[in-house]
Amino acid sequence: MNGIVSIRPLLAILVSLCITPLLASSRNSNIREAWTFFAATLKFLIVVSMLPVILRGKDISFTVVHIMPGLSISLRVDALGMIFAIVSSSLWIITSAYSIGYMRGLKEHSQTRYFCFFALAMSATIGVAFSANLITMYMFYEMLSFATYPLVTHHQDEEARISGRKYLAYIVGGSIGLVLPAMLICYGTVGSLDFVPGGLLPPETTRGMAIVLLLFFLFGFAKVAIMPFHAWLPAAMVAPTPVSALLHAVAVVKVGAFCIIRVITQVLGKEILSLHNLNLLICLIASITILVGSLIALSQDEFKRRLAFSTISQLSYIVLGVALLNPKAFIGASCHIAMHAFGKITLFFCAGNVFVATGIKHISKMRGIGKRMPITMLAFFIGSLSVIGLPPTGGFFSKWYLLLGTINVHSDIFLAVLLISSLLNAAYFLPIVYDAFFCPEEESQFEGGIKEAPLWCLIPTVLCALGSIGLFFFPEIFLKLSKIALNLIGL
Amino acid sequence: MKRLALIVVVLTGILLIYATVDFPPWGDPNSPASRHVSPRYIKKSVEETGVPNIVTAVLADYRGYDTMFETTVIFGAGVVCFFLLRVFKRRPRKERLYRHLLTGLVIRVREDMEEELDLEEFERIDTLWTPYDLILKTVCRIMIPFIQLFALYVIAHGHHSPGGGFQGGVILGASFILLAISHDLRSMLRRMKEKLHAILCAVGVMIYAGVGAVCVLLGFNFLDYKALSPLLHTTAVMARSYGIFIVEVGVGIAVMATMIWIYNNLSSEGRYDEGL
Amino acid sequence: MFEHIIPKYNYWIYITLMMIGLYAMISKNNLIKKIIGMNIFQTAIILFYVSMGAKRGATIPIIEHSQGHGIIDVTRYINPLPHVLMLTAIVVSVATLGVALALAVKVYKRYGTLEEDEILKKIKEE
Amino acid sequence: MKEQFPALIVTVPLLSSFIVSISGWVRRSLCFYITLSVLILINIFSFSILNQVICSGVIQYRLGGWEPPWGIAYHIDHLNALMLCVISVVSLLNLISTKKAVERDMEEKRGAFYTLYALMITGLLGITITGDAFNLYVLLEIASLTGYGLIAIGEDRAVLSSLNYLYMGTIGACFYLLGIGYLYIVTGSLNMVDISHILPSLYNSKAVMVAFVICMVGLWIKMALFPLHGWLPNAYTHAYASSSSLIAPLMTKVMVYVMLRVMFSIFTPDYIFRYINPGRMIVWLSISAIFFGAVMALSQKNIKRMFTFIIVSEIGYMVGGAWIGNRVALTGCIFHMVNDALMTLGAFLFLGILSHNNIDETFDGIKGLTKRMPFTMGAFILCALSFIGVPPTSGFFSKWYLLLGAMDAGYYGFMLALIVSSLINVILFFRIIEAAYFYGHDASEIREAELFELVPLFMVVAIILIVGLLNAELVQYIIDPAIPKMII
Repeated sequence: MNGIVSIRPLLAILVSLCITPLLASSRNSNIREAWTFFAATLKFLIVVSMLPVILRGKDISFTVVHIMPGLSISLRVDALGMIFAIVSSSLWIITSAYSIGYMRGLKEHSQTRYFCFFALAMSATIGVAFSANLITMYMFYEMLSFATYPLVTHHQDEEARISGRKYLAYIVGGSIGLVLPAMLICYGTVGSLDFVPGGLLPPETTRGMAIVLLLFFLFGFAKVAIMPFHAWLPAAMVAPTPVSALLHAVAVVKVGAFCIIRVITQVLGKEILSLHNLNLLICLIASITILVGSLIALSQDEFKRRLAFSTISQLSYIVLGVALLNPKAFIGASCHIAMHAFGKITLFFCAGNVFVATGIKHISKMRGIGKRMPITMLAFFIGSLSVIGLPPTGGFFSKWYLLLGTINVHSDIFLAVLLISSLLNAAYFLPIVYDAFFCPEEESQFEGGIKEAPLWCLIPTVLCALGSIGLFFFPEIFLKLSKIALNLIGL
Repeated sequence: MKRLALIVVVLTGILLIYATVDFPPWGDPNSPASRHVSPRYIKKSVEETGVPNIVTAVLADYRGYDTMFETTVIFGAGVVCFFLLRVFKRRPRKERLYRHLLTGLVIRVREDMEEELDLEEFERIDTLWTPYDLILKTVCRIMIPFIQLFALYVIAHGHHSPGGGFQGGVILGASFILLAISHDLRSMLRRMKEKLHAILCAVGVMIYAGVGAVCVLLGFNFLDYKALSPLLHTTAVMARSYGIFIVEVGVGIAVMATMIWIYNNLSSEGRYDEGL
Repeated sequence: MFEHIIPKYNYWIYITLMMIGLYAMISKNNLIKKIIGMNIFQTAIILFYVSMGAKRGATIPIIEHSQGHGIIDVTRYINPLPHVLMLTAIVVSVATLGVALALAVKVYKRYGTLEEDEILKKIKEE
Repeated sequence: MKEQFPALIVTVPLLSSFIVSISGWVRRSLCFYITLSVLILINIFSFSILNQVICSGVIQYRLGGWEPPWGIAYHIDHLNALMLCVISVVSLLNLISTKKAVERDMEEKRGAFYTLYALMITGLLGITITGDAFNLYVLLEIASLTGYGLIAIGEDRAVLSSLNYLYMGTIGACFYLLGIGYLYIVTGSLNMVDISHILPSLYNSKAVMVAFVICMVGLWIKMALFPLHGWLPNAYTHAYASSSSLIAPLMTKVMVYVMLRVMFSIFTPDYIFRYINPGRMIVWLSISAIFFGAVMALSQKNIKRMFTFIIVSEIGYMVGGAWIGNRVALTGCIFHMVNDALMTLGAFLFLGILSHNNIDETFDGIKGLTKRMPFTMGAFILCALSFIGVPPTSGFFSKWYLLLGAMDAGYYGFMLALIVSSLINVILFFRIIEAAYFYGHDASEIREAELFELVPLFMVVAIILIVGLLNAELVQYIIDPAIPKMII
């Protein structure tokens, strides 16, 4: 493994960790948000500064501390982690801009706490992206779970409390109850938890153990919201919209997907899966989630809940893509992390804009809103195109590669699944847009006086929308990274 | 509960009995206990410590460290009793009795009158007062000095005969308690103030531990009395014997003081006003 | 059978005594009776230790001056070590007794009774 | 001077206790400062002893200069040294944190309190350091007697629970003494090392077996293992915070230490694991202890009482780890002894802060605490994460070792118990955190705790994190050498 040792990954994590005291201590809100921006940009720059090395096919590694024989808290930046890191760190900047607008627009209480834990959550996310073995990943995963709890329950009312419980019950329950034993079994059998290209476990692992491990990991990393472990995600929508946007469209859920990718490709490994053809099992679970998620999304009237269920189904695209164990599909999956992130965050921002401007949460009350908030709804249109996977948006590429992958492995079922769910996506997004713009004037539930959302909210939304268009024309960076990742992992 | 207790007890008993099969019979002179460690004590104690009473030698020298903590246990018990029971609020009793010494007539003073009246022909007596018993008081008065003398003898003669700090200390303490019982708590406290016996109690143990500390300061191990020989200008063996004596005195003081302390706290429920 | 009992009757005695104490501690309802049981229990252990130190035909472990510094016949003196240990154990049991009595006095001052069940009833009422 | 530290570490607090009790009669305000300085001294001693042990192996010390089987001798290996450090650190932090509370709770009796405090530390240190079976008993009694006193001074129910503790404790100690007597009658020695040398010739003696059983039962009573735990919850709940935060972290852990000492230094591992092998039974006992403790903790309204049951289940962890009997599990057991002392200290310091600020220790009492005292709650939450077992807190790693050991030995029930109890811990602690975090808007005049209370709490948290991150060194240099060679 041709790698270089550098402390930069650790710095990337520590930036937002060290910023929290400053945030907590800063009296004035402007100073506080200045710090946030500073941290976000710095983090982004550090991440980007590692990009050239990665593109050269090397990787950056750094060991923090050895825990016990064959086990250490250590970081490694490779192409796959890089994709995730770039996405989340770049989107943090935009989101912090958005949160300023949102929180101020709604005059939320205890914003300082909000920004502090947001920063913590971000460092945990980057930590997961850069972790070099299971235990480090587990550590940051738990850190993320606990750091996001106060964000999810930000409103501190009864509803927030109940959904907070649900959130912890699923995520912490999964990680302690399932992932921990699975890690123990791995460590007990192999004596190490490092990510190894082609799989950590020896090929002679018995079928039974492989199945047990697989299921433990798949359901244990509940952040990926594979059914039936998905119920926390709609519940977590009580959080303020920026939280839902960044965390529950990008950071947290993608952390789950990312963990699954790591586990499938670098812990269980291709041989074992294809030997006992467990990958079909994963694909099956994933496709069920995809279809059911989309169907439920159709029936949701509350805006954010619909987005949540769409997220659930989209996440399973990634799982499915990886589980196909096919180069094209893998590229599609790893690109989907980025593409879907941009698309989905746009949608969430739009939902937030609508809420800030009008206080409306339900789709049925949004007829004719397009005339009042044209920019937002335009952005929404672009975002939904990207999620559906139509040009001219980045979502097209990821879905294209996924489809190619399914064709390469000659599995018509999964091809069908993808296509059907795309239709469903269209079915639950485009009507909103249609009603927003083309509903007759007399049906519109809006009189004059409703303005666009404040600029702080609007600009990030537009940026994200443009981002997902831009990814259509310049997808090279992510494609290149995922090809490199593919070579490293060697499917 | 009772049935459960019975079961537990019977089972434990059977377990313990079961083990006796491997025990040596009673009084067996070459049981392991008498063959392994103890013979050395019997053989060497005189020449190593100069104390004919082997028990004293082992107690205060070979296993002196145990004995130090054993004294500390007593001290601790005293402190605990004080800590739990002592009440400092000087609330006078509801009624106090005073007896006229000459006529023997008793006057009762109600609560509302705060200060103790001290007329020289009156004496304070307990509320649960048994009729004035001349013989008992006098006999105790006469006996107490002899008891204390005997106690000092027991302490001092622990080297050559059964006895030592604990036994002597207990007797000494008992003499004071006898005073408290035969007369009353106040007349005992007049001779041995609370502060005094509380401090004595600590001092006694401190003598013991202090000797050990001195040994350390002189560059030997803790409680290694032969370190004292330069101080006492004697041989190492005699130094040990003297060291034993010093700690025995310390033990005596500590035990006496603690006995009194515990008795006072228990008998007066920590009010130090009227005893039993 | 009897060769296990007759020469070892001391152990049987101490075990019986000890079990009496233990039974009192577990089953008795009165706090003072429990304390008494505790003392019996500890005394039984003392008896056990002391009896293990005995030697048939030996005397108390004090060297006579007559044959003080000569060669000493071990079998003439009983084993001193158990006596030393038991001196400690006695003191410990006395100390425990003192503390237990202090606690009992305090309990009595607080609840006005020493019967455990009555105390618990009082606590429930409060 | 260095070679005298083993004696000084016990006798300095002893002497100090006398001085304190005298100064309690002369100048009461001095007591605290004397105790403080002595405890600082003890920390120096204990860490330098640990250092000596690490550098130059086992330390021998002969009290009174008599050679072992006849005199009393210390035989200090890594395990003793480690426990010494734990005890001294815990006692120091607790002393600082409870200063004001003591002044408020027992103004005239402060002298007596600090005397007992010093005596208790003496007893615990002595238990930990001694190499003589009978000496251990005496020191055990010192620690217990002072413990009864310190507990009984609490709220009015405290006296009764302390009396029950006294009954149970006395039975336990007497059983231990009896066991030692059984050993003495067949081996004729009281020195641990000496006994362990004589024992192999007596493996098939019934007396030795019974002695072992009695010792274990006695110690289990003292450490409140599940069926014998009855005294613990009441005693710890009703005591004042200033005493319970000393006793709760240390007493039970020291008893676990004594159990390890008896298992490995008196009865050889060869005897307990090869000859009579009660391991499986005892591990099942500990599993039931874990479940029982966790379930009972769930059903508590009072937070302090909840913690006492958590202690019961943690005892289950350690006993189980000790009796699984492979190296990894033992590492976990010893490591968890350290962690549990620290975590429990953290939790009880938190409770102490609550009671000192007149917040009652119920779920209603702590409403809105995250807003009122954010630092205290933050520290407490970190402790809670360690209880739950989240990396990088030290709680995770000890649990990891225990789980690993259980898996190697095939005790899947024990693994299950550990994981389930961790999940229950999540519930327990998030109930507290929820109560403190939600409904935080009712204006109340609670202020953030004062510095002398916060600093110890944060030091505990810092130690937990540091131990967690540096556990490789801890295990490699201290814990691993502490485990007998013959255990694989």
